[in-house]
Amino acid sequence: MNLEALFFYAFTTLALGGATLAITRRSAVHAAISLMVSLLGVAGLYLLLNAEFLFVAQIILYIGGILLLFLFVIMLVNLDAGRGLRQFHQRWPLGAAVTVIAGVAFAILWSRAVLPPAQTMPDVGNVELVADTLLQDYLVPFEVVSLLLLVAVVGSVLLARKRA
Amino acid sequence: MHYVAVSLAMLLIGTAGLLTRRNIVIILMSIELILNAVNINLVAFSRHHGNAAGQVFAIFVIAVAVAEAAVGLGILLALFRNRETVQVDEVDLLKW
Amino acid sequence: MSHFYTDVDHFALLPAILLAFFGCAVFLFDFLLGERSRRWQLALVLPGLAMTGWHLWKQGQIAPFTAFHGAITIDAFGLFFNWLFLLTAALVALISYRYLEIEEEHQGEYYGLVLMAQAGAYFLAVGTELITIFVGLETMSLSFYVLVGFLRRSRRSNEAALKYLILGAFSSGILAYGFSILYGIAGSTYLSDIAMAVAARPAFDPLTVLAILTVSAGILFKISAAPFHMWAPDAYEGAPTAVTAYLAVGSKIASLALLLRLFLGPLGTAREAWEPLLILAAIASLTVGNLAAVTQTNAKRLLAYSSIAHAGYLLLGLVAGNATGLQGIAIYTGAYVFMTIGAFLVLMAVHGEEIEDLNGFARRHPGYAVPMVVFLLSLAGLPPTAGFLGKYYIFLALIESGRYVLALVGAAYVAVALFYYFRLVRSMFLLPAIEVERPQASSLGLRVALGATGLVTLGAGIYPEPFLQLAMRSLLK
Amino acid sequence: MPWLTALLALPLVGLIVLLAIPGTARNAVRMWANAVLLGGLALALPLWQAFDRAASGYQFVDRMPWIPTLGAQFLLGIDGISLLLVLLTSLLGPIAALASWNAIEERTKEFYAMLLLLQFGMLGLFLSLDLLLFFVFFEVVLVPMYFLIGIWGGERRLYAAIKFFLYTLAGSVVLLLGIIALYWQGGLQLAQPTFEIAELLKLQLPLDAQRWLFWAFFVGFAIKVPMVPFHTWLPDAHTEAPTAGSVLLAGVLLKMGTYGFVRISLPLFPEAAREAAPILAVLSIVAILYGALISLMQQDWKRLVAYSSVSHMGFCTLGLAALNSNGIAGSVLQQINHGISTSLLFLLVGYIYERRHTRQIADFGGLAIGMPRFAFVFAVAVFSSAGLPLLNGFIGEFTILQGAFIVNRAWAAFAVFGIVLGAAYLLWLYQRTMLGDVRNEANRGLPDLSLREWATVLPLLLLALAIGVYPKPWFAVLERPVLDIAGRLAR
Repeated sequence: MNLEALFFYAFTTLALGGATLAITRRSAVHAAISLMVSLLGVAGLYLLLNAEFLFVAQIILYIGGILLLFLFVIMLVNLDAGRGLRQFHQRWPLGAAVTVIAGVAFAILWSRAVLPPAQTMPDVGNVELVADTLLQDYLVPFEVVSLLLLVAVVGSVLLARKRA
Repeated sequence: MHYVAVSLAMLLIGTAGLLTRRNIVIILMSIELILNAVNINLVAFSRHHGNAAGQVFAIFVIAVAVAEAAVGLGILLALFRNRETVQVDEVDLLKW
Repeated sequence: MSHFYTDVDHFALLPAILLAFFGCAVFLFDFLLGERSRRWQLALVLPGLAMTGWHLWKQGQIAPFTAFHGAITIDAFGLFFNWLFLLTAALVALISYRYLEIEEEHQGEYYGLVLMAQAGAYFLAVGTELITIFVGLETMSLSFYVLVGFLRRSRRSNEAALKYLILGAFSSGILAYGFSILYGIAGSTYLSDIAMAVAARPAFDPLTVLAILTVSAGILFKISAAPFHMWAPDAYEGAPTAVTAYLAVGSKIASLALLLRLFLGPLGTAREAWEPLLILAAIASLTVGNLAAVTQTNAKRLLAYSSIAHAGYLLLGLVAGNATGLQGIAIYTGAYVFMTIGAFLVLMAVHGEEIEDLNGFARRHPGYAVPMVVFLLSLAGLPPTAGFLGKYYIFLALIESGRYVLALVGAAYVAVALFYYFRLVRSMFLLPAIEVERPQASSLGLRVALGATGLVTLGAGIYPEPFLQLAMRSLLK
Repeated sequence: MPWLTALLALPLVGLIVLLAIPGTARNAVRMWANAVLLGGLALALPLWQAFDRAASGYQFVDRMPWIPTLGAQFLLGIDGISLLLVLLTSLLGPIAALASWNAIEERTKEFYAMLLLLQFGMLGLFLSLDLLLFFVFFEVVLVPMYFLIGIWGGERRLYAAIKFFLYTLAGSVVLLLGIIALYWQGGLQLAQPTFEIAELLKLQLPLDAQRWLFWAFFVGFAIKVPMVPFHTWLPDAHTEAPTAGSVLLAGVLLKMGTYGFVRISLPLFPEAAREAAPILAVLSIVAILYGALISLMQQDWKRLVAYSSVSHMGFCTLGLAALNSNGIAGSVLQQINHGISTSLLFLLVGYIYERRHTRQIADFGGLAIGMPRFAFVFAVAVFSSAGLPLLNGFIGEFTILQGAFIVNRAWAAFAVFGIVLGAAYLLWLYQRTMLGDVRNEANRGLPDLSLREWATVLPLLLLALAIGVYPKPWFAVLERPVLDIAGRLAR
C-alpha cells in the first residue's frame, strides 16, 4: 500500500467517523468536537487532491470560524441542560428510510457512472491558479458573494440583537 | 473515484442527521456536513478535469456555509430569547 | 476598464448593482438616522426600483447579449422574469409600510433585505453559470430566511424562519451536490458547456440521472412543489403577512426561472429522464396542495397549500414542453404575481389570519372584499380573470401534446380549489361578523397596490390581448 | 350602437350606475334596477319583429376582435333558437326583479347588483357565437347565483350555494377541456384557429374525436340541465334560493345546458350524437319518471316544483335525443314553456311564502276560499306545467312525443307515462293547497295578489295561453335553424 492510499484512508476515516459521531452524540459540545475532527479529515483530503488553498481555507474558515460560532451559541443557550430529552424526533425511521433509499439509489447510479477522460492540472501553483480562475472567469459570483455576506451580517445582527 | 464515494457517504450522514435529530444545533451541523460532501466532490472533479473551477466553486460553497450558519444561529438566538426557560431541544420543528 | 470587466459586463450587471446600492443605502440611512429614517425608506426603495426598471428597459433594447464570458445572459427570458421580480418587490414594498408599523417592527433592514433578495433573484433569471446561479440563489434565500423571522418577538415567526432555513439550506445543499455532478460531467460550470456535455451522453446516463434527481429535488423544494413542500405551510403561516406574499411570489417564480433555465437549457436533451419525475411532482403537488387546503382553518396556511397546487400547474406547463406550454407558464406566472399579492394584501387589511377573522368583512369593507372575490376566482382559474388565461394555456398545451389525462387531472382540481377559495368568500359575504371592528391595516400604499393588482387581475381577464402579446414576446426564445 | 351589443351592455351599465346609488336609498335602488331590466325588455322585444324568419344563419351579428392571439372574438348574433331564449331571459329578468320588491329587505343594493350581473351573464351566453365567449358567460352566471342563494336564501343556503357552484363548475371545467380540444382540432384543419361556431361547423371531425368531444361537452351541459345522475344539486339550490333566484335558475339557467346541446353538441358532433342518442333518451326518460315520482312524495311545496323541473327538463332532453326536427323544435319550445310555467309556480310559491313563512304543503289547504285570484293563477300555472291542451305545455310535450315516437315508440310510451304522473302530482298539489276547507286558521284572511304581483304573473299567463292556443308563430321562428341542425344530424 503506497503512502497516498494510506493517507487517503486515514483522512477518510477521520472525515466519515467524525461525521457519524457528530450526528449521533447526545451532547452538542461533543458533536461540535466530532464535527471538527470530520472537517479536519476533509481538509486532509483537499491536501491529497492538491488543493492547498482550500486546505488552508477549510481550516481557517470552517474550524476557525464556523465551529467557533457553533460553540459560542452552544455555550450561550446552555444546550446541555436538555441532555436527558429525546434525541431523535418521533418520525426518525421515516427520515432514516429516506436516507437509505436515496443512498442505495445514488450508490448504484454512481457505480455505473462514466466520467469524461481525466486532464492534468496546468503547471502553476495552486494558489495562483485559483486566484486566476476566481478573478477572471468567476468575477460575477465573487462580486455577488459580497452581497450574500452583507445579508448574512445584517440578518444575524438584526435577529440576534437584544430587543429594541 | 474513491473521493466520490467519500462524498456520497458524507452526504448521506448529513442527510440522516438532518432528518432524524431533534437538536437544532446538530441539525445545522448536518447541513455543514452536506456542504462538505459537495466540496469533496467539487475538488475531486477539479483535479480530474484539470481546472480550478471546482475549487473556486468550493470556496463559494464555504462562504455560503458561513452565511447560513451565521443566520441560522442568529435565528436560534432570537428564538431562545423568546422562550428563555425552554430547552432548544424541545423545539420540535421538523414535524412533517 | 480592463478586459476582465468590460462595458458590456457593467451594463449587464447594472440592475443588480442598483438594487444592491439602494439596499445598502437603506441599511445606511437606518443605521445613521434611526427612527428618523422611516419616512425616507419608501422614498429610497421606489426610486431604486424605478431606476432598475429603467435599466432593464435599456437592456431590453439590445437584448439578447452575454457578458462575463457567458456567465450572464441577458435575454427575453431573463428580462421577463426580472420585470416580474421588480413588480413583486414594488408591490411588497407598498403593502409593507403600514403593516410593519402595526407590528412595531418598523425597521429599515426590511426594505434593504427586500432589495437584496431581488438582487439575488436577478442572477437566477439571467445567470448562465452554475456558481453565479448558486450564489444568487443563496443571496435571495438568505434574505428570505431573515425576512420570515423578521418579527423577532413572535415565536411563530422565529420558528418558521428556523424551519425554513433548515430545510432551505438542506435543499441548497442537495442542489449544490447536483451542481457538482454537472461540473463533473462537463468540467465546466458554464451552462453552454454543460449543455454540450449532457447532449453527448446517452439516454438515461447514470450521471445525468443523478444530476437530474438532485437538481430537481433542490429546485422543487424552492418552488414548494410536492413532495418537497413541507416547509411551505409553516413558513407561510409564521412569516409576517407581507413577507408571506413576497415568499409566495418572489421566491417561487425566481426558482421557477432557474428550473426553466436548467431544464430547458443544459438538461433539455435529457427530457425523457426528467419528464416522468416532473409529472409525478406535478400530480403530487396538485393533490397535496388542493386536498390539504380544504381542511385548513388559517387563511395563510390555506393560501400556502394552494400555492403548492399552483407549483403543480406550472410544472405541467413545463411537462407539456411545447411553445404553448411556455407561454402558459409566462402567462400563469404573470397572473400569479398579481392575484397572489392581491389576496395576501386583503388578508393584511383584515389584520387577521384565521378564516373566521374574515367573517362579515364584506359588510364593513366591500372595497376590499369585492376585489378579494376577483383574486380568489383568478386563483381558482375562472373567467373572466387573469388566472383563467394561465390555466387555459396550460390545458391547451397539455391537449396539444396529447396528455389528456394530465389535462383532466388539472381541470378536476379547479373545482376543488374553488371550494376552498370560496370558504373565504363565504366568510366574507355570507356569514355574520362575530366580533367588533378590528384595526384595519389600510394605508395609501395598500390601496394603490390593491387597485393595481385588482385592475390587472380583472383587466387581463376581460381584455387579455396586450398581456398575451407581452408574454408571447418574452418566453419565445 | 349595434343592437345586440346594446342589449347585452345595458344590464352592465345599469350595474355600474347602481353601484353609485347609496345603499340606504333602497327604493331608488329598486326602481333603478327594475327600470334597467324593463329597458332591456323594451330593447329585446322589437327583435321579434325585425327577425327574418326565412333567413338561414345568424342575424344581427356584431363582430369585434377580442383576443386575436387566441382567435377568440367578441361575436354576438341570434338565430330563431337563441331569439326565443333571449326574449325569455329579457322577460324573466324584470319579472324576477319586480317580484323581489318587498321580499328583499336586507342588503338590497347588493341583491339588485347581483340580479343585473346575472342578467348580463345569461344574455351573453345566449347571444355569443364564439365558444370562448360562451364559456366565459357560462361561468359568469355562477358567481351572482352563488351570492343570490348564499346571502338571500333559506336556512340551508350556505350548503346549497356551494353545492350549486361546485357541481356546475365541475361540469364546466370538463366543458372547457372540450372547447380547448375542439379549438385545437380546428387549428389542425382550418387556416386560422378559431372559436367561432360557424367556422367550427365546417370541420370534418373523425368519429373518435367526435366521441371524446361530445362526452366532454355532455358532462358540462348535462350537469347544467341537469340530467339524471347529475341532478342532485338542483332541489337544494331551488329550494334554498330566494324567489328571484329560483325563477331565473329554473327559467333561464337550466336552459343553458339544453341550449348548449342544441347549439354545440348536436350540430358539431352529429355522428357522435347519433351514437349517444339512445343513452341520452334513456337518461331523459329516467329523469322524467324519477323526477315525477319524487315530486309525488314531496312535503315541501317548493321542493316539489324543483323536482318537477327535473322531470320537465327530461322532456327537453328527450326531444333532443330524438335528433329530428320535431324533437328539437319541441324541445326548444318546451324550454320556453318550462321557463314560463315553472317561473309562474316559483313566483306563486314565493308569494305564499312571503305571507305565511312556511312551504310545507300540509300547512295549507283551502287557499282558494280566501285568495280566489291567486288560486286561479295557480290553476293556470299547474295546468300549463302539467301539459293540458290549450296551454303552452301541451304543445311542447306533444311535439317532443311526436319526435320521439318517430324514432322509438317505447320512448314515447314511457314519456306519456311521465305526463300522467306529472298531472297527478301537480293536481294533487293543487288539491291539497287550494281546495277543501281552511284547516289552518293562519290561512284565513291572507291578502290576495297585489297589483305588483299581478304585474309579474300576467305576462306569463298571457304567454302560456298564447303559445297554447296559437303555436304557429313560435314554430315559424324555429323552423330554419331546427331544420339546419336536423339536416346535419341526418347526413
